[in-house]
Amino acid sequence: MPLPFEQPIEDLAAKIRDMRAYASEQQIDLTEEIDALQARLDRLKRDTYDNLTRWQRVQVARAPGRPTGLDYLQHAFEGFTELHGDRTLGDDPAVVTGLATLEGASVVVIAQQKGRDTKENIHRNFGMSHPSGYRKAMRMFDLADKFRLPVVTLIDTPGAYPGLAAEEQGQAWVIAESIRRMSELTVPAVSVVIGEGGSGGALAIGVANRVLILENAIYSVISPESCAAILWRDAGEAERAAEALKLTSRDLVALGVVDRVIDEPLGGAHNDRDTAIALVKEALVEELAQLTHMSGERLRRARYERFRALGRFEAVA
Amino acid sequence: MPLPFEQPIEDLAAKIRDMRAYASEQQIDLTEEIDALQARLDRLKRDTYDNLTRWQRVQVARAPGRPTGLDYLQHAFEGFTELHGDRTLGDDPAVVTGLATLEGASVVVIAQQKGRDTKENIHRNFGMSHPSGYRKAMRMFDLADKFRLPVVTLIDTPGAYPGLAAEEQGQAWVIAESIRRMSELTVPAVSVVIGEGGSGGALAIGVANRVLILENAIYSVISPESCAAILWRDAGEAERAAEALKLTSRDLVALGVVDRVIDEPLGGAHNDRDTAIALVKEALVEELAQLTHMSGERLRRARYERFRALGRFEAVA
Amino acid sequence: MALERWFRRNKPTRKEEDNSPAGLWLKCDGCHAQIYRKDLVANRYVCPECDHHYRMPVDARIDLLADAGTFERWSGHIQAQDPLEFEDTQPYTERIEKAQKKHGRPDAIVTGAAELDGHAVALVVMDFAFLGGSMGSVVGEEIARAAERAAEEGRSLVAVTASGGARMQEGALSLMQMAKTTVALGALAERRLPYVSVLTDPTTGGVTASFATLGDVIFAEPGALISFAGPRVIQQTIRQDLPEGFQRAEFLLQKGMVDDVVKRSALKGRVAQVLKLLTAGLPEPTLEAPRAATV
Amino acid sequence: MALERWFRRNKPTRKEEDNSPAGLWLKCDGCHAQIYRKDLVANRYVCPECDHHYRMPVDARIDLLADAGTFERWSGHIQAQDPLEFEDTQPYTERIEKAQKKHGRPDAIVTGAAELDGHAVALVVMDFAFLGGSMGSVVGEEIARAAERAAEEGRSLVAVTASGGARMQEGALSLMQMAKTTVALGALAERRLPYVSVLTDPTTGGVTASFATLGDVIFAEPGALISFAGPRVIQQTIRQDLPEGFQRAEFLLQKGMVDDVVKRSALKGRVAQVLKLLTAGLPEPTLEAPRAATV
Ligand SMILES: [Zn+2]
Ligand SMILES: [Zn+2]
Repeated sequence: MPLPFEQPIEDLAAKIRDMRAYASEQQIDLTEEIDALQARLDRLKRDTYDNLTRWQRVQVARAPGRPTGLDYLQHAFEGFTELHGDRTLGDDPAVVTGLATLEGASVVVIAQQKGRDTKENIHRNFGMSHPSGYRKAMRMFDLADKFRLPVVTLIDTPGAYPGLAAEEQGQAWVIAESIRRMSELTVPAVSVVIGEGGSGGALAIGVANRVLILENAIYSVISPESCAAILWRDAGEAERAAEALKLTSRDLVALGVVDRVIDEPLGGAHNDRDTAIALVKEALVEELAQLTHMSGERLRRARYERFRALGRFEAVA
Repeated sequence: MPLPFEQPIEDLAAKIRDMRAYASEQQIDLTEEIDALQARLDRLKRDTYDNLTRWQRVQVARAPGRPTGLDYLQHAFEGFTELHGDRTLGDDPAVVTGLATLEGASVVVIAQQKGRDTKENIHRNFGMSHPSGYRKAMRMFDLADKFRLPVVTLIDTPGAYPGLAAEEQGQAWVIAESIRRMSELTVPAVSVVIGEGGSGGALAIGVANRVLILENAIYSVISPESCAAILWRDAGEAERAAEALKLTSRDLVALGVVDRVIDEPLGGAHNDRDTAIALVKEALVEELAQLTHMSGERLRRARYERFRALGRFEAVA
Repeated sequence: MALERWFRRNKPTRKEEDNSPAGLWLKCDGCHAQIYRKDLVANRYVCPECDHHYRMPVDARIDLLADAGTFERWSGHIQAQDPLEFEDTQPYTERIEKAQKKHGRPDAIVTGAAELDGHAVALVVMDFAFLGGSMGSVVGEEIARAAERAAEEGRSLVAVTASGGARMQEGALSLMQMAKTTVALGALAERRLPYVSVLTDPTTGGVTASFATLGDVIFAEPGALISFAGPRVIQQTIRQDLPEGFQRAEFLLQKGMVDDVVKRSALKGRVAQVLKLLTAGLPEPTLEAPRAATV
Repeated sequence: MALERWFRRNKPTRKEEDNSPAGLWLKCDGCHAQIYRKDLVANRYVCPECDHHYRMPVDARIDLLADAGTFERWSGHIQAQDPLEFEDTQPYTERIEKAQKKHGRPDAIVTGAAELDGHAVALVVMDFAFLGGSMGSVVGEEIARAAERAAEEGRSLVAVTASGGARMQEGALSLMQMAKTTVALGALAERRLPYVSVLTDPTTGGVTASFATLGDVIFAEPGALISFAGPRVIQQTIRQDLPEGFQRAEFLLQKGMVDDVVKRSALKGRVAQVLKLLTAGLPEPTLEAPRAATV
């Protein structure tokens, strides 16, 4: 099912399919007409995707069919072996962790995982982690430090789960701890926002040396819906909130919050998963190559400085 | 209420009290007779306490009125300030932790705590810790390392709690972790078995540079009752099991499991709490004074070697 | 008049800083007794009848914790920009300006040096009255600076939190203050300097999920609401009433999340006690050898 | 004949080592199907019908994990003393002697060097058949030696546990083996050598509460009972039935305590995969500078 703004593209694509079928059936040569339409389709796609509103990007970031954490773990990496459990509270399905290699190099991987269908979404709690998920991530940080394995985190969550049990188990405490623990890693760490970077629940595994984001992914202090509900007391104003929050990849580069945008294939990652996965892999390999030469202390210091520097303020006149 | 074997002592003491009262009432001089009886009482006490069977020592170790962890924290130390919670699972009342000074020096203290009456016993779960208690202890180990504070642990537990929730939260895992974490401390650590040293639940906070034990305390791989139930299928054989297990302070020194016995006042700690507390304090001050000159690495190494060396075996012929 | 001087000149009045109910007399939220306002203020904003802890103005908090005449303000030299050009019912710049005028400071925080029962500390006090104590770039920066300066000067850090969370109007930059404040605490840890965190009503969201809960020792004030997600959000999630006392200080003590719930009347003493104990550790291991050699 | 030679000479026969039900045919505990014994053994003591995992003799376990012909035994040179002169229904010395004769080894453990899919490992395999796999001084010492020797030789450690817990008959000395084995693992950690722990049926008590659960990665076999306190003890405590599957491997996976439940058929591959990934880390930080200088 196309996203709302994809409907004209889908309509035109359907028209071309029809025409091809007609031409073939009737054995008429419509090559020229079809080529023209195809060119128009390409232009339409480019025009559409180059000019997505922020709210439309939010929709792309959340689109069904967009590659999820596990899709990257299984296809951008080799030999992914999942390690379960935080040894304390449980095994949170909303966070998938383990070991893998990336172009032959061992890495620790941590991915927030939304469901790829309704059943999985319920199992994965829609990618909203409980404290156990962050504790599992922290166990992986320890493993990474001990065995000197670079860390790759893939961020895709509406946010940390706001529920009774999560609060009882110290959701705030564990996010804070995870931020601290990740900032202190003595191995290279790269994070990629692959879909939705939802607030503290995303940042908890996003304190990396390099923070990357897919072109149509978002990263925000609050969801547009919640923001609208607070500011205009109307979740329907989400579109307006999305604009105001400046939560797209380009916005975030401008703010210095992310370091690099990974382009998506034309039409978005959900329309060409393999290419998207390949592009993420390529970016990760490049980034890790830059970092593996740095000493543990330098990596840690660099992370300190990167996050210490974020923010905008001015002198009081 | 005296322990069974204390009855003759109590009877004789009562007789002396009677005689004094009679003498005073009747204005008769019975000084000589009373002195003689008093001397006999002293002898009886000494004979009794010098020759306690192992099972009798088990009873003394568990005697109501025997000073508990908190009694030491409040009276052997100054300025005890309790710190609560493990930041993860809860705040286990069976383990009391915090900061205090000992003759002016800051220390981290961790004490297993039995109740001093029925109500407190229920609250403290009879001194049987849940995983949360060990996690709290580990948080204190971290604090001790960070601020370079010596660690004192006071051991008094029938064992780690064997229950549903405890198993679900990884009782075995957390005991193992606590053993490891304590062994890796870079500050001096002294443990005192003040009452009942019950198996892994005791050892979890007993991996110290120096392990002390009160004269009538016990330390065992299994309770005499459970041991008897397994070996003779009769918990009533606990007395026999207590003998077999060699669980008294002198036995443990002979086995190399503990380093030093702290004498109790004649009649046992439960009959003279203040003196017992003073003796424990004195021993702790002495032991810590010996250790504070050692570097963190040496302390850690010494702990490794101390526990690495324990065990008895022989070459296969 | 330069804004900075304006900030410094104005002594906050009741209207600007004090969030307890107005009027000469008030009906206590806790016990419904009629209390004389002056008594409440004199009692550090704690109901003399039932011990209900009201929110407390920043300056009163500083008075509570700092030894008389020792507080030296560090904060106040920076103020918010508007990196997102954020506008909801009013532009962010206007919101800030109004709050600045009303509360007499550039943002929702005051930091400075003080003695606390003789212990050299850096004091960080959040101002819930200023845009809900929300943490944007300025709040984050002031906390990070305070932590780093404390580390340099060998001071312990004492932070008193009160915040609705991250400041939406600065978007992801606000979110990043969670990381910024957290990494800055590392500077203290490296020097083995204690950090005592005092959570007051309310401490929620991004502040709770960062520096506030990273104290070596964490105290909470009685009855304080302390949470990651707010009660309303959770109610929407679970669609049922929350249990009595949920997310309150006492609940969190029971859940193992705070070291103790401490009454305001005892707070300074308890903080001082902990600072005393945590700063009296053994000498640094690296210093041992030379010291041993010279003694 | 010297006992040591006797241990080495005897090839264990079925009777001595194999705990699966006896007889040519057996009724499977899992599916109640009639299975031919030989099929069971050929299938690594896993029911070909329902995948029920039976306990496995030590030598079969070594065959399962070690590359053919690579296992070199380290253990077997020490045996138990009787430090407590312990006597219950029979003296401890007699118990040990009988078990030694029956099982053809000095105590409840075998350790040695091996290749595992080409990875240099130290293998530790516990023998539940030998006095319930109980851990006394010998078991503790063998594990500690294996860990230290692995560290020296740069081998990863793979431990396969099966134990009823500490060995009562050695009293507090058995208890101390929990600490001894744990500290010895530190030697591996210092050299960043992986330790993979494989928990098999049953692993309980002091073994679970020490080295068994300290694996960098922990696998468990399907259906294995893994606990601190045994089910009977807990039943006595709570005085009600235990939930279905309680303390079984799958339950522990769900509770976050193990990394995965791994079928015996996949075990070697999974262990090898983890060893490969954990031993391919970046060079030691201390080596970086000189390397950078010479490249
Ligand atoms: Zn009141
Ligand atoms: Zn079967």
